[in-house]
Amino acid sequence: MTQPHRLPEGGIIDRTRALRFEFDGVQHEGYAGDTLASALLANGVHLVGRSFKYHRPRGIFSAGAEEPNALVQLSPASGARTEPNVKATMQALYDGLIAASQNCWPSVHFDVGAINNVMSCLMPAGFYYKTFMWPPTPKWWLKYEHVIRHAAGMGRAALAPDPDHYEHQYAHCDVLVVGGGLTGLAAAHTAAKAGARVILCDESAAWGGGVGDIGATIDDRPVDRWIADTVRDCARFDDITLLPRTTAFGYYDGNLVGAIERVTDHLSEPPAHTPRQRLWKIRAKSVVLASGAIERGIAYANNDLPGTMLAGAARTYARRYGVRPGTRAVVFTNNDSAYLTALDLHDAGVAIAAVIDARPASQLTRGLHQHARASGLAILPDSAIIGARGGRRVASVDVATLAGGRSTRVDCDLVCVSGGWNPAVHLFSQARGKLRYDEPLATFVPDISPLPILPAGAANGCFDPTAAVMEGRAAGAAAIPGAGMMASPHHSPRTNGVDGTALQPLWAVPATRRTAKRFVDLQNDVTVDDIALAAREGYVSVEHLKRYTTLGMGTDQGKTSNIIGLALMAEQLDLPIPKVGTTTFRPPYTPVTLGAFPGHETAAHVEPTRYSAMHDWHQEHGARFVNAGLWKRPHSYPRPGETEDDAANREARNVRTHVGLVDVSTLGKIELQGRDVAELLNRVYINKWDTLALGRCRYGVMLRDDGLVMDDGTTSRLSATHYLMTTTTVNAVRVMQQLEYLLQAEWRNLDVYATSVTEQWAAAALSGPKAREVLAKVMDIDVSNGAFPFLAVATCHVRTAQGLVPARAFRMSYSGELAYEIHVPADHGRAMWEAIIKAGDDAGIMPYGTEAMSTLRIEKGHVVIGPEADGRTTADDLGMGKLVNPAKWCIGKPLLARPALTAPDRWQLVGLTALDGARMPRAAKIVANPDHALPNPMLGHVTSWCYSPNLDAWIALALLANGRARHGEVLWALSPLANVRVRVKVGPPCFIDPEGARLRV
Amino acid sequence: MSDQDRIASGIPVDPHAGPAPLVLAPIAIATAWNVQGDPTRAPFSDEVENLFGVRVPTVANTTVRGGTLLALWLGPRSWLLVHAAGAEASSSLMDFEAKRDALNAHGGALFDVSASRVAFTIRGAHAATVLAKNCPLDFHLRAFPVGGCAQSLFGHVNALFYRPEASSFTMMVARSFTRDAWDTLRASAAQYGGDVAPPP
Amino acid sequence: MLLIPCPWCGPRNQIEFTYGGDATVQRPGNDAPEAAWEAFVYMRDNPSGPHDELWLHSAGCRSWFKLRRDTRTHDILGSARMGDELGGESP
Amino acid sequence: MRYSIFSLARNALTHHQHWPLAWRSPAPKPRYDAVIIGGGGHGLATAYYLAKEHGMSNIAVLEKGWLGGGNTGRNTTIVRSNYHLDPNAHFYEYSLKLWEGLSQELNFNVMYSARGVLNLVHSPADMDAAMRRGNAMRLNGIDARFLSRDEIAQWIPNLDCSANARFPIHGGLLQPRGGTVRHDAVAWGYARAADARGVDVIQQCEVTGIRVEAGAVVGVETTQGYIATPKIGIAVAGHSGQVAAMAGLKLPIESHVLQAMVTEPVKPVLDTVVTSGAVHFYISQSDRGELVMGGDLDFYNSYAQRGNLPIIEHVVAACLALFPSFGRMKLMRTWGGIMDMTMDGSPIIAKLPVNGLYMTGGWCYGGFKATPASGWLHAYTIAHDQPHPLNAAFTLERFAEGRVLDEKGAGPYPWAH
Ligand SMILES: Cc1cc2nc3c(=O)[nH]c(=O)nc-3n(C[C@H](O)[C@H](O)[C@H](O)COP(=O)(O)OP(=O)(O)OC[C@H]3O[C@@H](n4cnc5c(N)ncnc54)[C@H](O)[C@@H]3O)c2cc1C
Ligand SMILES: NC(=O)c1ccc[n+]([C@@H]2O[C@H](COP(=O)([O-])OP(=O)(O)OC[C@H]3O[C@@H](n4cnc5c(N)ncnc54)[C@H](O)[C@@H]3O)[C@@H](O)[C@H]2O)c1
Ligand SMILES: Cc1cc2nc3c(=O)[nH]c(=O)nc-3n(C[C@H](O)[C@H](O)[C@H](O)COP(=O)(O)O)c2cc1C
Ligand SMILES: [Zn+2]
Repeated sequence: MTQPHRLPEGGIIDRTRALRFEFDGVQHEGYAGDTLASALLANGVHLVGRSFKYHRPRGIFSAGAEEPNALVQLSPASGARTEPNVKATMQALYDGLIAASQNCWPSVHFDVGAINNVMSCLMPAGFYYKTFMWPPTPKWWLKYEHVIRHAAGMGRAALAPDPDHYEHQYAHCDVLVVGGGLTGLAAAHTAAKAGARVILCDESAAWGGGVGDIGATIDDRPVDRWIADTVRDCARFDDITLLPRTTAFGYYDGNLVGAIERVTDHLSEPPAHTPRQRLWKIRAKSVVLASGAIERGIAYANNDLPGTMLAGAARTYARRYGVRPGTRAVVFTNNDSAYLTALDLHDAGVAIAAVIDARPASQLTRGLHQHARASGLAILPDSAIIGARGGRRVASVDVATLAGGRSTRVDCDLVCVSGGWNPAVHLFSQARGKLRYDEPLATFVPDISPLPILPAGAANGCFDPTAAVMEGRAAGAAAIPGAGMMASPHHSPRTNGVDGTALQPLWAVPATRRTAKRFVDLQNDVTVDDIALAAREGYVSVEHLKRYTTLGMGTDQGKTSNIIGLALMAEQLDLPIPKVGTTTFRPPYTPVTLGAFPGHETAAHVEPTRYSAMHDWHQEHGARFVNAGLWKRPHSYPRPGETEDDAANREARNVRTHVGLVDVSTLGKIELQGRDVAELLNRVYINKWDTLALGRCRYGVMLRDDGLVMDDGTTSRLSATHYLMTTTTVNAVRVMQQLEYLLQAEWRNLDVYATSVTEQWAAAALSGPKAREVLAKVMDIDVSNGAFPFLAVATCHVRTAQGLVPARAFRMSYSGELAYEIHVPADHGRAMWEAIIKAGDDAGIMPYGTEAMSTLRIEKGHVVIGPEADGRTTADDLGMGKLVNPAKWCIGKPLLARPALTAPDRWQLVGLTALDGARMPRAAKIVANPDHALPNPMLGHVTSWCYSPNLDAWIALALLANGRARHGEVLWALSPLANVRVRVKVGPPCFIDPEGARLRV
Repeated sequence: MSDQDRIASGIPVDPHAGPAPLVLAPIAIATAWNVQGDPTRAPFSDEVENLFGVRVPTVANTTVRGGTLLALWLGPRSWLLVHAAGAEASSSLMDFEAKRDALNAHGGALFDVSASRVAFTIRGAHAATVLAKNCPLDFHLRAFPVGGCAQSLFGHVNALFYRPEASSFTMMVARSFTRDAWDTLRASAAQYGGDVAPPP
Repeated sequence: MLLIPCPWCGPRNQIEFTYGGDATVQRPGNDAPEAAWEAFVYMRDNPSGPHDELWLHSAGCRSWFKLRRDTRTHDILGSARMGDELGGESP
Repeated sequence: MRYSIFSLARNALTHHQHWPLAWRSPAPKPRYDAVIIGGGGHGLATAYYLAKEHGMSNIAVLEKGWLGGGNTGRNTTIVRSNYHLDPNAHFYEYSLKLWEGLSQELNFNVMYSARGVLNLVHSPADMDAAMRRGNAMRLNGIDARFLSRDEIAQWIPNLDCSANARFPIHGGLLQPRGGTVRHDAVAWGYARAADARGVDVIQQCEVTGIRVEAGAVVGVETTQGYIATPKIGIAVAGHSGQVAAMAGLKLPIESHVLQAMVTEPVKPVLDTVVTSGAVHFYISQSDRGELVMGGDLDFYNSYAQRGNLPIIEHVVAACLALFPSFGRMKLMRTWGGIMDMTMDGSPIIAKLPVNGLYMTGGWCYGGFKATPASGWLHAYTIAHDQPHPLNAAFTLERFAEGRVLDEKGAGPYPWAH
């Protein structure tokens, strides 16, 4: 029979919709509205997993996000959609769900790892710090570690890429209400009614909160109706957003709350195009924290047996899901709330073997206690469970009075425990809210926060439904803009719920046997004895306690255990609990899927990609691309049968012999206008600029404030007051920001305006001895040497298939050949490119990529910001000391004269030629003696190198200690990584046309 | 959208949205000029008015329409001049060099950035929601009124937003980032189906 | 996730901004002695508490401005346009 | 009591009732021969080596909170010596050698796991830089290998090695001896060993002032009273600037927040440390099974030990770009630590311009791996009143002199290192 433990009626499940699911290979059935946990319980499945350290059998402990035990592997571990460590208590059931227990082998019923439980006497808290140190080599620890790592961990990560997608959603509101229980609904409704923009979110699928105050009445209505009415009313407001299945997981600066919406996790078949989860970034003017409270247990021997459950959870299963979590229960409590469980279970037909109450009989006289007695329940006052018995499920408990004495055994298959309730203060604490220890509740409750976050209801220690609704309304009203956040933090009476009888703190029941395990942290197997051991050894700060024992470090982050642990530490130290304090609450409140954090910005979009206007042409013509910053640039254009290197060599040779065209659109371009542009240039470049004539351009070098080279480029004068500056691709943003800073902050009186035009202009460089004849065919100006000499600039047009296109032409050369740069508005980039390629057909034009460009510039000895100017070099190191104009100030100049920047052993730019016909190794280091014992002193390193097709030799640029004085020396270039050593000859960095004659033809 | 739908999908609804679910389409920018200068100096602002027939807006994140021109506030000393939607190319955005020189002579500057940006229109009931998936701006009508403009990010990419109507936005992104922004826009809009033009 | 009040655009998300460092270090005059430049380039008060700093609204109006922010709490204590003084007012 | 499997077994028989305190909690004496400020790994190691190597035992470590509660207790535990510049390479290599024997030296298992540190390279330019560094390491006598994309793909199958990835993997520089060390154990191990040599380790004792007379230190003001001492070693990481200011000094340091995060624990899926400079990301799997990840600074000065969402988003985005199969794992905890970022990204282990005042700091992202060598050299410098050759370059004066040690060439922008 399926669902043998389903009650005949009741609950929010939809009994008309049966869903099939599989757990550990067995088929079961549940109903729509079930969680996996409630469905398992309905089928009598209690053993669902094994614990982290001792591999002890574990069952379902809670009914919510605090679950430490019931973690399952969702979907078959071999699939791409498998998910480890899913809380059965939070996973909505869907048709076809498949789940399995974790951390056990071969099965949850017989688990080899349980050997750890037998050996547990050797494994107290922190045992690994004391052993595994022999034999004394790191190799041995690696071997021990291998075994330990395989025993640890829990579920299994997927092996295939996640097939689902995720997205972000920014949102803004006046009031964010976290938690849709009675308090949250009341707060949201009040704020929305007052006209505020409201967002209300709740971690669960249904509104109304965790405990389910079924039976209570609010505003003279049964609570269920009140909930339904309030939700419906709320939804009517224009400016409210209701977010079920959405966990507010973190509170960040500026009142921004991160929340995660599980959009399709409850569906067997997610709709196409719908994200699996959505990460909300909610900027709220104020936050009402109505996140409820979390129940805690009590430690006694074997309090981890399956069948042991928080009292509130047992009640939730019975009332909310219509499930009987056991057939014969004992209820163990130190406060009133568990009486509701006892009564509800009793109503549901569960035999209540006993209500074991730690409080004296004299306190158990109020309505609820009487009600329980009247219903025939046996109340054992002054008593406690001293131990539980059973194998894979609890079978009985031993009960004794707290004063000691003989114990009696009570048979049961369900133990419902309540040690009190802890307000869910996580977000409040993340918002720098201070906590206060509340004696009557024996827990920490919100005190004050400097930020606009208002705790209310159970989250504020108010456990009475009517009072919680009142607090919710007050908080909702106080949170609306202009209200001034006046809600006082504690305005309702604080009692432990229902009947107002005081709770009697009870953290752990004294052990009767030394070997008995009394668990505090169920997930991490931290016991009462572990806490005592930490205290004994001096790990007494809560933070040491946590790190030494791993208390609270599990996926539940100690939601049900932390307070017990620190209370026990306080007992050990004989200190009041507030003196011991809590560990830090950190985001996320409950674990958040990694995939949600990048949203769309993942895989190909993890960073944006920038494409030049000519990109498609390059692609159509066989270009191989490389990443250059965010840009894609053609590396080379291999022809059939060519390697990329062959192609680059051919392209480079062709530039020297014929003509080539390269896409240089990625260079940074900044236009400057105003009367004082020349003065600005004088201040940011090392060389002099007030002499730059109209229609001319010049090369410049910029320094950082510390005197080292920052960037280089050219600047052209387009009109009397209009200039164009180019920067390197990588530094474009940085240079623009620096100019803006200087103009806005430091030199406000300069009449200069700047804008980035990198995107505006597509640019190509045409170089080679035949460049002019090609250019002449497409330009509408005279490009003869006389009319358009070296370093000339013109505003002109290019003849393209789209007609005459406005252009700028620059006669400058990076390759060392006769060369021009042509810029056109980017929407004409491709037309310009095609026009030049077509015009160059007769001249043997070839497109070339960054690799050939690199070869050409290395041959020419041109430096690049990056390899040569590596952030540690001065202009003088690069052989450009003479550019520093002695007659004027510029950025970086004041610190240039420091001794270390002018020392004789500075690494200076040189050229190297590989001897013996050898190939230059990649990224080699330069040494004098390759056989020197290690460490072998390094004289410098190779910065850029290539095979020079034009010289038929491997050449390089290098930074070499005192390099300019070493021209002619023979040294060694070494790459131990590649196991290569090559003799190299030092020379000047320029290998081709040092006089620059070819530029000026 | 019924209340029920709204709750189920968790999407804030733009109450002023028109009937269309969502339309995405590239739009062409013919001419876009960036004017810069100090608006508190009369020679400059007078000259702008003289040249273009508009006084540039001095209130942040607003636009001014002058005849066929739309001037968008980009910064305290920077504006973008474009043809207003539907306007025929007019003479005011012609003769770049003369106008540049005139502004340079009056302590201002003029840059031609016509090809720098690519524009999209995002229109329909979900327009604001789709933008807010990737942009931290508040698109509520109270915070971002009709006729307003603002610069921010769309995903990783800098973007300029303009709101011509309650449920319609123009988004401009730098040209080299177009594909990235378009992919993000499409992915964010996919769940609403709707009318998506082919990529630019 | 800081909410940074751009003196021009109003409060905006931190991702629209670029940090520019300590706003209290004064750029020395051009002919200041080397030591002044060394202090300017390298030495920082690095206060724990209110810190005046530079930010650029890089994805917005491209204005540099000054922000006073408490480095212990990340609370924003005020912002000012370049050339204006930070008043310590609340934004 | 010596820790070993035998003592563990012996104590098991008595239900672990007899383990002694790992360290005492003494009240401060009025006077010490030296006081170390900061009970992180560096301060505790300094005290340990002062006692062990230099015979000083009348010394105290003053910690304002709990031992290891600073960056020692919140770092991503990566140790390596894969540096380019000589002074850094020699220093970190010395540290790595000390790590190799540290568990035995301290009789406390610090779990030095030499599982390898792999730096991925994603472009030809990356490859050049990585190989230049690897070649320098090898010539400095440090282990380094370059792995091809295929070798990496075989070794780490869940890494996306496809050629069309947004950041395609071109290869990687591996330091096989790099790896991880159990961070908390380092603080505890040094504390216990220093305590055993007579060092007073004093928690909840914040230094609030440094008394200087005639250009020399004479003592410290603390929340537990005044303590006289002729020598003070500062080892307070993110608070270096604050403490140095107590002696009237300004440092080339800014404090910035660096975040780290862990996922839920899973069975082993990653056997080495993987880092990527291009996407600013590093990851390893702890022995408990969590993936431990980190990335960039939050980019603005901060003393708040917490960060903001954008960096977390960025770190996770980088993670999933490299390891797409981790997409359904869940982030369990995030936190931050305060980094003392120097203007060149390299540390300062030096005499300060007040007599008797020394510091070890300026660790930026990477001071955990420096812990043993920093303590050793700081102790040496304090004991001899002059630096050892291994820390001779890590002076405070190097900035003014222009002898900066800028591995990345990023310039005097502390958040850029
Ligand atoms: C997220 C993160 C990841 C990191 N990852 C790595 C990594 O993978 N590898 C690596 O090598 N490094 C890493 N680091 C850096 C590394 O953690 C630190 O450099 C290193 O731990 C510094 O150690 P420390 O002992 O100097 O400082 P800390 O451990 O911070 O100790 C300094 C101590 O001084 C105390 N103190 C401060 N002021 C006072 C005072 N006035 N009086 C008394 N005591 C005071 C503090 O409370 C603190 O306990 C990381 C850092 C962070 C934050
Ligand atoms: N001792 C007791 O008797 C006791 C204890 C606790 C609660 N209660 C009941 O609680 C009622 C108070 O109602 P309430 O609304 O304050 O609490 P509640 O527990 O009913 O509701 C809190 C809601 O917040 C949600 N939540 C918690 N953290 C969240 C997060 N980070 N993000 C999104 N959602 C989150 C939970 O899913 C839950 O639905 C009282 O009426 C009382 O019956 C009683
Ligand atoms: C290497 C490493 C592993 C960690 N593993 C866990 C873990 O398994 N569970 C956990 O809750 N926290 C883990 N943490 C985080 C700590 O709980 C804690 O957040 C961190 O040490 C910073 O301290 P704080 O949050 O108390 O400020 C880990 C931290 C580090 C450095
Ligand atoms: Zn702005």
